[in-house]
Amino acid sequence: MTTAATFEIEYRQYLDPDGHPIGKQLPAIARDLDHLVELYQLMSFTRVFDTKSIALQRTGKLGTYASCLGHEAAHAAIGSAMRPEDVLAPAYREYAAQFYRGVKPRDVLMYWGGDERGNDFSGPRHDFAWSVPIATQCLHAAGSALAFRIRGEQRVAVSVCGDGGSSKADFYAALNCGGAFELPLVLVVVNNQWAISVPRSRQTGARTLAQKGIAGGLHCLQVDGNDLIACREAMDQALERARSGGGASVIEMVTYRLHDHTTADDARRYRDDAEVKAAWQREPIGRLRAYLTRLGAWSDAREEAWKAQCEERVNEEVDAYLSTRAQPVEAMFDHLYGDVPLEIAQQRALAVAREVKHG
Amino acid sequence: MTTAATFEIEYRQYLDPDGHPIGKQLPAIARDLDHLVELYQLMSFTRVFDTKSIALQRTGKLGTYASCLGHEAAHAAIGSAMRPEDVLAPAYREYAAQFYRGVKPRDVLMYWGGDERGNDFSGPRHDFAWSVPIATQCLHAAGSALAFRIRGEQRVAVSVCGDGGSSKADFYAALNCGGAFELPLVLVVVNNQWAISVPRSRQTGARTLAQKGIAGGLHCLQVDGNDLIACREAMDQALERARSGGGASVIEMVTYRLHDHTTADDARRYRDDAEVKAAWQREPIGRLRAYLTRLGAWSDAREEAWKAQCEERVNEEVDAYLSTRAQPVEAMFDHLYGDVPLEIAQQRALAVAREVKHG
Amino acid sequence: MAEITLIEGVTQALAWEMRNDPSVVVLGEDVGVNGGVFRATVGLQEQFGPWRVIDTPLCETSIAGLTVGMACQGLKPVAEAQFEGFIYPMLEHLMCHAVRMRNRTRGRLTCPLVVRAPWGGGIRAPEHHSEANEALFANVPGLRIVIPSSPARAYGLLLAAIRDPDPVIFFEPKRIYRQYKEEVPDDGEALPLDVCFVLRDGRDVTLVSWGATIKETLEAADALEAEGISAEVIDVATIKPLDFDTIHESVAKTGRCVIVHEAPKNVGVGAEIAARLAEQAMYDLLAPVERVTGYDTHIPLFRLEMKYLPPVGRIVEAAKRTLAAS
Amino acid sequence: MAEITLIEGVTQALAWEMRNDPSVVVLGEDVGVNGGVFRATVGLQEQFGPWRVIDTPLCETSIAGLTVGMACQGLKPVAEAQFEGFIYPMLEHLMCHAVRMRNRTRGRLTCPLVVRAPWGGGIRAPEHHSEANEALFANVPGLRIVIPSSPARAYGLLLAAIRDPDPVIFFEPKRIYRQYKEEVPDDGEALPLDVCFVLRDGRDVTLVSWGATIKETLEAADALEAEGISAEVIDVATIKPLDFDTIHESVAKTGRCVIVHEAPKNVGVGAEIAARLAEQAMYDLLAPVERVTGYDTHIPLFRLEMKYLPPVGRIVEAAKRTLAAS
Ligand SMILES: Cc1ncc(C[n+]2csc(CCOP(=O)(O)OP(=O)(O)O)c2C)c(N)n1
Ligand SMILES: Cc1ncc(C[n+]2csc(CCOP(=O)(O)OP(=O)(O)O)c2C)c(N)n1
Ligand SMILES: [Mg+2]
Ligand SMILES: [Mg+2]
Repeated sequence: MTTAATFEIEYRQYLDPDGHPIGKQLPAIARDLDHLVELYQLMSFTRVFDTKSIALQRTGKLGTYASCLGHEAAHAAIGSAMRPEDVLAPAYREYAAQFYRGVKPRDVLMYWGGDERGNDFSGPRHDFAWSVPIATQCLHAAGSALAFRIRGEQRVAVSVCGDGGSSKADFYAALNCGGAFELPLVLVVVNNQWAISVPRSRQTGARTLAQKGIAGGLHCLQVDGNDLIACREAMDQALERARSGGGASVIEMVTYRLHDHTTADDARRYRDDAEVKAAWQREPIGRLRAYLTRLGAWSDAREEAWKAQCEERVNEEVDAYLSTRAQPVEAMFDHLYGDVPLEIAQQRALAVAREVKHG
Repeated sequence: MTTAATFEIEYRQYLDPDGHPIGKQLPAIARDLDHLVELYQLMSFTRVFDTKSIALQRTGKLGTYASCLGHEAAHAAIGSAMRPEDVLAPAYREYAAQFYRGVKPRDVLMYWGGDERGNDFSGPRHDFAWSVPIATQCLHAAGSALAFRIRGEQRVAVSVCGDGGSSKADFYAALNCGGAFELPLVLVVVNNQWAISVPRSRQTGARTLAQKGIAGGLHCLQVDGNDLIACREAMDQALERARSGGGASVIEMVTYRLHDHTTADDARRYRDDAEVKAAWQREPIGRLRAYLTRLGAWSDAREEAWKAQCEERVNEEVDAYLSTRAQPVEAMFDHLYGDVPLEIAQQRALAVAREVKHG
Repeated sequence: MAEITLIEGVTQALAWEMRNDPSVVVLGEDVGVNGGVFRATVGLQEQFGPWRVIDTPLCETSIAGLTVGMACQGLKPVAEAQFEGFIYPMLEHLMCHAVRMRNRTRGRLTCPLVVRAPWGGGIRAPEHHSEANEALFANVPGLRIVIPSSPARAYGLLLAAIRDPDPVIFFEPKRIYRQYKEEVPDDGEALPLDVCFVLRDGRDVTLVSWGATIKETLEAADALEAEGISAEVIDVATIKPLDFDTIHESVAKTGRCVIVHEAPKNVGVGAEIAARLAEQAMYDLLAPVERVTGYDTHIPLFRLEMKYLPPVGRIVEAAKRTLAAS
Repeated sequence: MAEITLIEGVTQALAWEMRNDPSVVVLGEDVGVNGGVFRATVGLQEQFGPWRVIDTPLCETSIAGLTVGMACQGLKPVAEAQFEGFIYPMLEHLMCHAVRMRNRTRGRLTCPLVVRAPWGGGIRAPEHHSEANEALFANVPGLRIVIPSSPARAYGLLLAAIRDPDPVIFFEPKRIYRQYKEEVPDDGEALPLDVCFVLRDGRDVTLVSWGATIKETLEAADALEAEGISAEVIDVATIKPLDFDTIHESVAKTGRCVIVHEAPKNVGVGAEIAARLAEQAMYDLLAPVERVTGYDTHIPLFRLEMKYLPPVGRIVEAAKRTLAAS
């Protein structure tokens, strides 16, 4: 018997659910308290935003909304580790990552509020739009990374998909390309245990989702997705590796979807309350807060002040969103083609005329 | 640092290129000389058929043809290890596997001769038709295996694709399903180093193609695809495992495409003669013949007699193919729908009338 | 006998056929415990177990390929695409295999499968959840396409689709999933897969539609009637193969035709109907054929989507133009 | 100036544009060292290197997804689908992303990409190598579809397709890849993407076609001329958006129209042309529109394929029917 190849999937976690360090060797980021506070603030701001968005949907002021409750550490790590010139190809709930990169909460609301202008977001103008067609964004990131290689740019493309998304052909295709072209690519699988009603166990026979990267010869790592420090270290290393020509990575961040899939879903139909309760014990924000508080970098007073600030900022964003009038009817046509074909110009004129007549 | 999972890809080879056993422990099949002779005969018959088919194409009597030169051990192992009630979902050049299962050489010729009746082949009526759309057959095998599980049948589905095919989304999708549903499924990757002009090295960053199975939690194995004994043992074990509820496997059989991709291809455009020459040193038929001859199970005299028999049988098949008249024009319509829609019946009548008038 | 909605018609048909034919299996994303994101498969997994109502991994390529494989090996799979906007990864298996299997094996293997998908706009859904892409499939030989527009037709046509020996795309107009209820006897009676439904007799103009816009089309007929114009309303329902004869007969009588659909106009299914009228009914026509359709742009996100979908007014105007022309 | 074939027109356009625009990259299976299975990209990798002429892994989903990603990040990728019959796995990326990117981001991101594919039957190719599936794309907003039928049009239209700021499907009629040569100056001059080509003036009947059947259509015009019938021949070439005006003008003059295409008839692109004539040219038509097309079945394997493709005789007969009708 000869061995053709061996592989090992590493798992990393630095903070236990109560925010106590595990082991002695914490990465440097664990000591950068200012930055950790910034990220803590990002995470808790995002949660305020999330709560508000759900409320807006419940009161008929927003369409279907995909909550990010419980994913904040994963998303904050992704967004904060990237450079502005890198490219993010998100799925549809990575708000913390996007906020860090400059997308405004009002953009997110616009999108779920049924207005294309949400995708014309502020900040990272080269970042991809939200990608509802599951895991397709993974290949867009791969294509971006290929563009960077072709042009010799020191940029990295990052995409995010879910545990369900990691079953989709596109995810596999992306990791295959990542390996074949040695791309500056980081594929993050945010494993929140559920794809709508389908549990992680039904998606695959693989023990970890990280190991899927072995199929393409990628670097693979599994981390505690509720541990900001582990997530961030993993991102830093994968980005650095990608940027310096070391190739593509798959990072599985193991977390939990604490909310329904979207506001259109009712998770009580398919999962136990007990499971959700248990998952709350591991959630990322309290954990980081405990760590920071213990080190004196955060306090109840700061918490209170920050929460108030968050409320205020979120309210501003909501107001901006709510006061944005719908696009005129011709908006349907105005960004369809760069060179407008005659028949589109004609249909546009007809639609405008009808609108004038019938409203 | 915690280890979440470890994996090992085994490589197996029992005969060296000269047909000498490697190591002491040969599998039982290595001692079943009658059966090995049968398989040797299958392989060499297939090569005679292959040579003849290429000649037919060159003389305008066959359309584009995909040679199996060099793949005979892999294909013979696949076909002979399966039970009749198992299902084979082939790609397009696994003739030896199909011949063993009862497909006739004339069926193969009909198909490449541009006649649908080739796919209405004799023998394994439930086997899938040739699959030109790369790797789609892998999912058809997975679907068959799922059907077997649903009905509680002790049957196994086997599909075969190439090194190129193992890049296609469908291959990954199939292995994902194989693991998720714990299917009685064997995915064989016949790695012949080339996908038309694209070398194995450009398809993926993975060290082995076998390791792709790790992505789905499958059993993975790499074997010398020019070693019938290694291929056959691998198939036997994977089939037995699948049949007894042990789940799905990926087997990579490492071989070499000794001919052009098809008769429409000219491999001199993209690969070195030297590489092909070297590969001829490892080809499967001579290797098995040497092994059998050394054990007294085969001889030059038998070889000569057998070759003559092969020529005769192949000529019969070719005659049968060449004397089959084209289908009538209405054949275009007669198998389109089970319940024939009016408009199809009308078009059929028109086509027949035109044929009568204009021929 | 209870009154049921269109989506309940779907559920009722699935349950009937699963009870009566053990080879019928349902598969898709969230079709099991969750009973489908629209609840079309609710209760089925409880009744028939997880091996007949199968939650698949999240991969439409897989669903399509598995479905083809299962169908070739003697099952009658009914696959769900969670939304028609996610059907694209299924195309290779449908186009290269499902619709050809019988033909390419001369009948040796067949693909008696159904792909169901909620279809169309108008429910304020997120991006990619509102497409009406029946035209994608309409040029493809070997396929049937069905779009029911009432609870009874959903029930009867889905039964027929499952029983049909060939692949059927079954699009469910989600906007009218729960629009109204009607009594639908659960008697296992299928409807024919190649006959249009004349929903309303009329003399002056023929209105042809399918799917959710049947609602607006019927309302337009009411509005026209109020003005003394008698409109015949035809629900095509079985988009492919097309029962042109029923449409032709009606147009021969009325001399005028307005085709209504929510998909874009250009090379939509409406084009085929208008083309056949141009070919076969030219001398019957008293006025040019009209198409009232979605615009040739993407259906907008929901703030504007009702401006995209053809409203009653556009249908009425078009009908009146056909009357003015002649 | 050398005379070149249609496929050499493709190669010449790719080379010109790659020389003049560093953002143009070519990718696909076997496009590199091998120069494409039909030799469309021959010599390009030598000239522009392996990072601008990229052999991809064997996965059309990947090719499409990479192409969308590259296009959004400032490149102008020209992807090859090795045959149109293998384009299906590209559909999700094309339909959900490429054709919508500009619209859904209000112009922030765009997809200036081309997907080329050898298209159509008649070369005795194996199964799945002979499809004519332009109708698959024709209902889709935001897309352009081009099918050239001469070396000069291949050159000029491919240049235009690459330069166009939006996604273009560029189908190459492989049956006439090497049918004849003509002089095509390598001057970088693009042709318009929205104008039909009038190949032959005529008075009595308008013959409309595209792709390889332009050959039979022109031959039919010759045959008709021999009988004293003057046929105008239009090569649509830019299938979407459709230049209906040119067709309409011609039919207004001739009063008769025969549409010829090799794809199946039902909801083919011919249906749209016939439908528009029914809507806009009803009073110009002296006879019903005729469509001469592939049958509504799969193109058979090659022993029968020439019985499937519309022959000259069918076109001539249809033209005569339009003359007899009026
Ligand atoms: C191609 C496609 N198929 C189906 C859907 C419907 N859908 C939306 S989200 C979702 C589950 C996604 O699960 P996962 O990838 O784990 O991400 P999560 O929502 O848990 O973050 C499904 C099936 C879709 N959006 N796209
Ligand atoms: C979906 C699809 N894309 C492209 C092709 C064209 N094609 C035919 S064979 C082939 C290469 C296949 O290589 P591999 O999988 O290694 O199998 P091999 O031919 O070497 O046995 C390609 C690209 C195809 N048949 N199907
Ligand atoms: Mg999930
Ligand atoms: Mg190969």
